Amino acid sequence: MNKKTYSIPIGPVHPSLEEPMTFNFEIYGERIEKVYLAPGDNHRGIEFMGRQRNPIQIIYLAERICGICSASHPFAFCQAVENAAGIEVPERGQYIRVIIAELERIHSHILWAGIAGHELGFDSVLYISWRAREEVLDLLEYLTGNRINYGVFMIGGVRRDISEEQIPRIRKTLEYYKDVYGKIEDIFLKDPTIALRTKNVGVLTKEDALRLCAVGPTTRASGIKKDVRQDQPYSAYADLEVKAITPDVFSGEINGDVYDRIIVRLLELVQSIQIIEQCLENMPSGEIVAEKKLVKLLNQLKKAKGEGIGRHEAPRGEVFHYVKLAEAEVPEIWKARAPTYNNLMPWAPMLLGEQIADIPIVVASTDPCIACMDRVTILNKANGRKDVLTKKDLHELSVQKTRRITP
Amino acid sequence: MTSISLFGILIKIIGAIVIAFLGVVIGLFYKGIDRKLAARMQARVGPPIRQPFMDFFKLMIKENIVPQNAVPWIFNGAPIMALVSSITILLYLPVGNIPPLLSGYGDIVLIIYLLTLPAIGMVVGGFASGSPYANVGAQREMVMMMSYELPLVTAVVALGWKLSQVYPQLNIFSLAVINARPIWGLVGPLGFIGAILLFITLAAVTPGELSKVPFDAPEAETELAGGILVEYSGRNLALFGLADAVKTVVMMSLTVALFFPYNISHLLALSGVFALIADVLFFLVKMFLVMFVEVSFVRIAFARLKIDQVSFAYWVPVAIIGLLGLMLIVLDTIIV
Amino acid sequence: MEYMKPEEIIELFKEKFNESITNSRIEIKTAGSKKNSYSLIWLEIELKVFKEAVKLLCTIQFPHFAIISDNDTGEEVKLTYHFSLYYGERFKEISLNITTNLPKNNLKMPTITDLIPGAQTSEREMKEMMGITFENLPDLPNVFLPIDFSKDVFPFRKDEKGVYPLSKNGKHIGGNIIDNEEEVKKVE
Amino acid sequence: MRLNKYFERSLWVFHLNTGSCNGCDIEIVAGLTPRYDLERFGIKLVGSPKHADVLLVTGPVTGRMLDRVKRVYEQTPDPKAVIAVGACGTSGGVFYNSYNLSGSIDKVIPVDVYVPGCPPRPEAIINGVLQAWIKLEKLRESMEAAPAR
Repeated sequence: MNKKTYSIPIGPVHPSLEEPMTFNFEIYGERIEKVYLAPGDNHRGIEFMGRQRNPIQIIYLAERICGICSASHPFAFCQAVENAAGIEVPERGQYIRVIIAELERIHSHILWAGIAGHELGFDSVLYISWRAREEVLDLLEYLTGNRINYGVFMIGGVRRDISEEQIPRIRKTLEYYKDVYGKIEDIFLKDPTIALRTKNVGVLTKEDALRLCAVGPTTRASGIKKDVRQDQPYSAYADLEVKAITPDVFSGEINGDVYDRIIVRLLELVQSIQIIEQCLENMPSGEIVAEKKLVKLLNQLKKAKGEGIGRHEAPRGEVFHYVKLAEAEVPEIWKARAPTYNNLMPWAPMLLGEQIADIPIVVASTDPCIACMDRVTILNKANGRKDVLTKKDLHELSVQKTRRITP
Repeated sequence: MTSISLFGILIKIIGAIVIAFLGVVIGLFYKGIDRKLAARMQARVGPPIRQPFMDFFKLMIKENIVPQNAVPWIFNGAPIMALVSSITILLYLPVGNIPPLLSGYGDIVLIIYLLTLPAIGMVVGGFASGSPYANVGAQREMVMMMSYELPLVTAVVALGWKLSQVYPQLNIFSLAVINARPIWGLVGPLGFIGAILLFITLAAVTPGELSKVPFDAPEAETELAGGILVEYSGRNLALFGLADAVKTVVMMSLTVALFFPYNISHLLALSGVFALIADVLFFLVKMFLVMFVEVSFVRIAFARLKIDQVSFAYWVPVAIIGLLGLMLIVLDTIIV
Repeated sequence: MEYMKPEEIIELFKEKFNESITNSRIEIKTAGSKKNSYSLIWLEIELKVFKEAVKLLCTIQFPHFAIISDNDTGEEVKLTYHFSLYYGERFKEISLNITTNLPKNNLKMPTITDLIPGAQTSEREMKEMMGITFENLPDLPNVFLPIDFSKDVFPFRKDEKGVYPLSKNGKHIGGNIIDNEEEVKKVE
Repeated sequence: MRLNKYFERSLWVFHLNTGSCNGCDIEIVAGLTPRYDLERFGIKLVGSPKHADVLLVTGPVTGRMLDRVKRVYEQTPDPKAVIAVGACGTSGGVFYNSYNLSGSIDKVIPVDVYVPGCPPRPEAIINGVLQAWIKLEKLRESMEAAPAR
C-alpha cells in the first residue's frame, strides 16, 4: 500500500515555541513518519562577536546567549577564563556563585513546569506555577538587582556579596518553596490527564541517550546518572553532596518518557533547595572576587596565555565553554556549547511514531533553549550588503526614538 | 400549525429576531462570566465581564483577510452558516415556561441534526482556508463529531423512550413535551441512577460540542495555532466567536430543558408577568450553574486530550455510561 | 567499575600510538574550601591516527562528546574535540581534549559519527563554519547558516574566506569594533 | 474602516521572536500570570497573527527571520500596532557590532512603541501594550476628522 503522507511545517513562528525554530514533519494521518529539523532561525553570531571583544565584555554577551540560563553561561565562561589564565576564585565567591546558579535552577524548572502545562492545554498549571515562580524572581532581584540577566558574575568571582541581612530573606523563599513543592508535585505527578498525555510518550532509550550525547534532565530521565555537579564538581559543589537524580528514586522504574523528565525536574527542585541551604550554612567569609579593579584584571588577562574549559550543570544540562587566551586583548577562541545543542539530535527518536498533538510536549520536555543553541554565526547575504550599525547611527536613532515616544 | 396567517408569520419573524438578539447577548455575557470565573479560579483578576462584547465590536472593524489559496465564498460563508444554524436551534428551545418559538415545526431529533451544522460550518471553513493547520484542525473536528454523536443521541433517545412509555399519546420528541415533564419524577430508583448517568453523558459531550478543554483538539492553540480558525480574521472571526457563544447557550438550555426543566414561579406563588420573569431568571441561573460545572470548571481542571484519546473517551467510557443509563431506564420501566 | 587514572589513560594512548602523540599534559584543578580535585587531559595527536584514537577512547568507556572547537592559526586549522569520560561518581570524571592539526590546503577529517552519532551536529557546524570536509558524513542541509548561504564563505575562518572585518591583506584584524565605513576603508 | 472605542480595551497580542535571547519572551509570558495578569486589561495572547491587533516583537532580526517578520506584519489585519520589546529590539543591544543581524526591528517594519530594558519588566511591557492604543486612537481621530467615505 502506498501511504500518502503530507508534510506540515512547524515554526519558525509558532505559539508553542517561544523561540523561532523550524521543524518539518511528514505526517501520515496524525502519525509522524519523518522529522526534519532546521534550526538556525535564531543565529546571532555570538561566538564571532565574542572573538572581537575582551573577556569582561564577553561576560555580558554570554549572559545574553539565553535569557533563561543567564547565570549558567557566564558561570561556565568565567570558569573557562579562570582556568586559562590561572585565576583562583575566593571561596566566598564560589559559594555565592552556586547560590545564584541554584536559584536560577529553581526559577527555570518552575518556568518549565508552567510551559509544559501550557503545551498540554492545561493553562491553570501555567498560572499556578508561574505565580510560584515570582517568589524566586523577587529574591533574585533582591540579591542581584534584576529579575533576569543578573550581571553578577565576574572573572575571578562575583560582583555582589550576600550580606547577613539578606540571608533571612533567602531562607523565607526556601521555606515558601518547601510548602509549594507539595502542590506542584500533586498537580504534575498525580493528575490523571497529565499522566495520560505524558506516560510512554517521547521515549528516549538509555542507549540512544548515550549515543546521541544527550545532557541534563533529558539524559537522567533515561537512567544515566550524569551530572557535572556530581561527576566533576566545580566551585562550591566540590564541598556539597550532590547526587544525580534519576526517576527510579520516585517511581521505581525508568522509562525515559516525558513523565520521567517531569519527575527528574521536580526532584531537582528539592535538591536545589537543599544545596542552597547547605551553602548558607557553610558559607565562608572573605573576599568575593580575586581582583577588584577591572583595569588591572583586564591587563592581567591581556598578558595571559593558555586554554581552559568551563563546565556547569545548567537547568537544561551541561554548559560547556572553551576559551583560549593568547596574550591579546581578545580571546583567540571562544567556543560555547549550550545543552540544547546536544539535546537536538535526540528529538528525532523521541518524535518518530508519535502524533501531531505530542510534538509540543515532547519538544518541551527537553526544555529546549533555541536561543542558546543557535548562538553561532549567520551571515545576512541579502543584496550582498553588510549592514553595520555605527555608534553614531545608534545614538541618533535613540534620540529620534525618545522624541517619538514623548509626545 | 394548521392555519398560517400573515400575522402569525410576522410574530414569528419578530420573535426570531428578538430571540437571536437575546441569544447572542446572553451568550456573550456568559462567555464573559466564564472567563472571569476561570481567571478567578486561576488566581487572577481576569477580564471584565463585558470583555467578549468589546472583543466582538473590535473584531467587526478589523480588516478581513482572505488567504490566497482559500475558496472565498466558502471561506466567508462558513462563519455565517455556523452562526445562523446555532441561532436556528435557539428557536426550538424552550425558556422556562415559554414554549419554543418554532414549537411544532420540529422536534429534538431535528435539534440533534442542527447541532452538527455549526461544526460542519467550521470544518468547511477550515478546509476552505487552505492552511495545513486548519486542515488538520478540520480533520480533528470531523473525528470529534463522529465520536460524540453516539453518546449524545443515546442520552436524548433514552429520555424520549421513557416519555413514550409513560405518555404514549404525546409527541414524545417535542422538546416542549419533555420540558413539561421532568425525567426525575417519572422513574423509579433504578431509573434515577440511569438518568444521572445520562446527565453525565450529556455533560461529557458538552465540552466536546463546544470545543473546550479537554476536548479542544481541533483548535489546540499550542499545537495548531488556533486550528480551524487560524486563517480567519476580522468579521469572520467575530462571527465564529458569536456562533460559539450562541452554541454555549444552546447546549446549556438543552441540558436544562432535558434534565432540569423545573420552574420557580409556583413555589413563590407568582402569576402573570412576574411568574414569567421569575421563571426566565431562574432559567438563566440554571444555565449558569450548568455552564459553571460543565465548561468553566472542567476547562481549568483538565489537560487537553489527544484526538485519539478523545475519540476513545467518547466511544468507550462515555458511550458505555450512556448505554448503561439507557439500560437502567429500560430495566426500571420493565420491572415497574 | 574500574576507573583508570589520567596517567594510565595517557600511557594507554602512548603505548598504542607512540610518536603520533605530539603533546600530552594533565591538569589538576581544585575547587571548594576542601580543595578536592579533578583532572583534565590535553592530548595533541597527528591526524592520521585520530580516528583510531577515538576508537580506543570508545573501548575505555563510551565517552560523552561535548563539541569540536576550531582554531584557524593561519597555515593550519587546529580542531579540538572535547570529550568527558566516566560518569556516575564524584570527582571521577575526566575531561579529555584531543587536538589535531589540519593543513589548510587539505581540510579533510574522518567523521566520528559512526562511533558517536551525537557528534553529527558539531561536525556539520564545522563543515559550515570552517569549510572542513568530513569524509562519509552524509551531505545534509545547513544546520546553522541559511540554505542559500555562499559556499565559499566560512565565518570562523580568519583568512580571506572568512567574513568581516578584514584588513588589507585579507587578514583578520579582530579586536577592533569598526564604527563606520570610513574606518573600514582606512584599514583596508 | 472606522475605529471604535472598544479597541483600547481589547488588544490581542501576537508575540514574535526574531532572535531574542528569551529574556523578553519569558517576561511577556510572565505578564500573563497571576501577578501581572494582562487579561484584566482585555489583552490576550493569540496564536495566529491573523487574530492580532498588536505585534510584540523581540530581539534583533536575524537573517532567516527577516522575511518572516515582514510576512507576519503583512498577515496582521489592519488597524495594527507594532511594539519593539527589549534593548535588542529597539537598537540591537549587546549585539551591536554583528554584521549578521538586520539590526533593530524598525529597520524592517514600522514600529510604534519602544519598550526599553534588558529585559523590560512585565509592568513595562503591559504599559507598552497599553500605549499602543494611543497610536490607534490617533488613527481614529484622523479618520473622524476626515470626511466619511
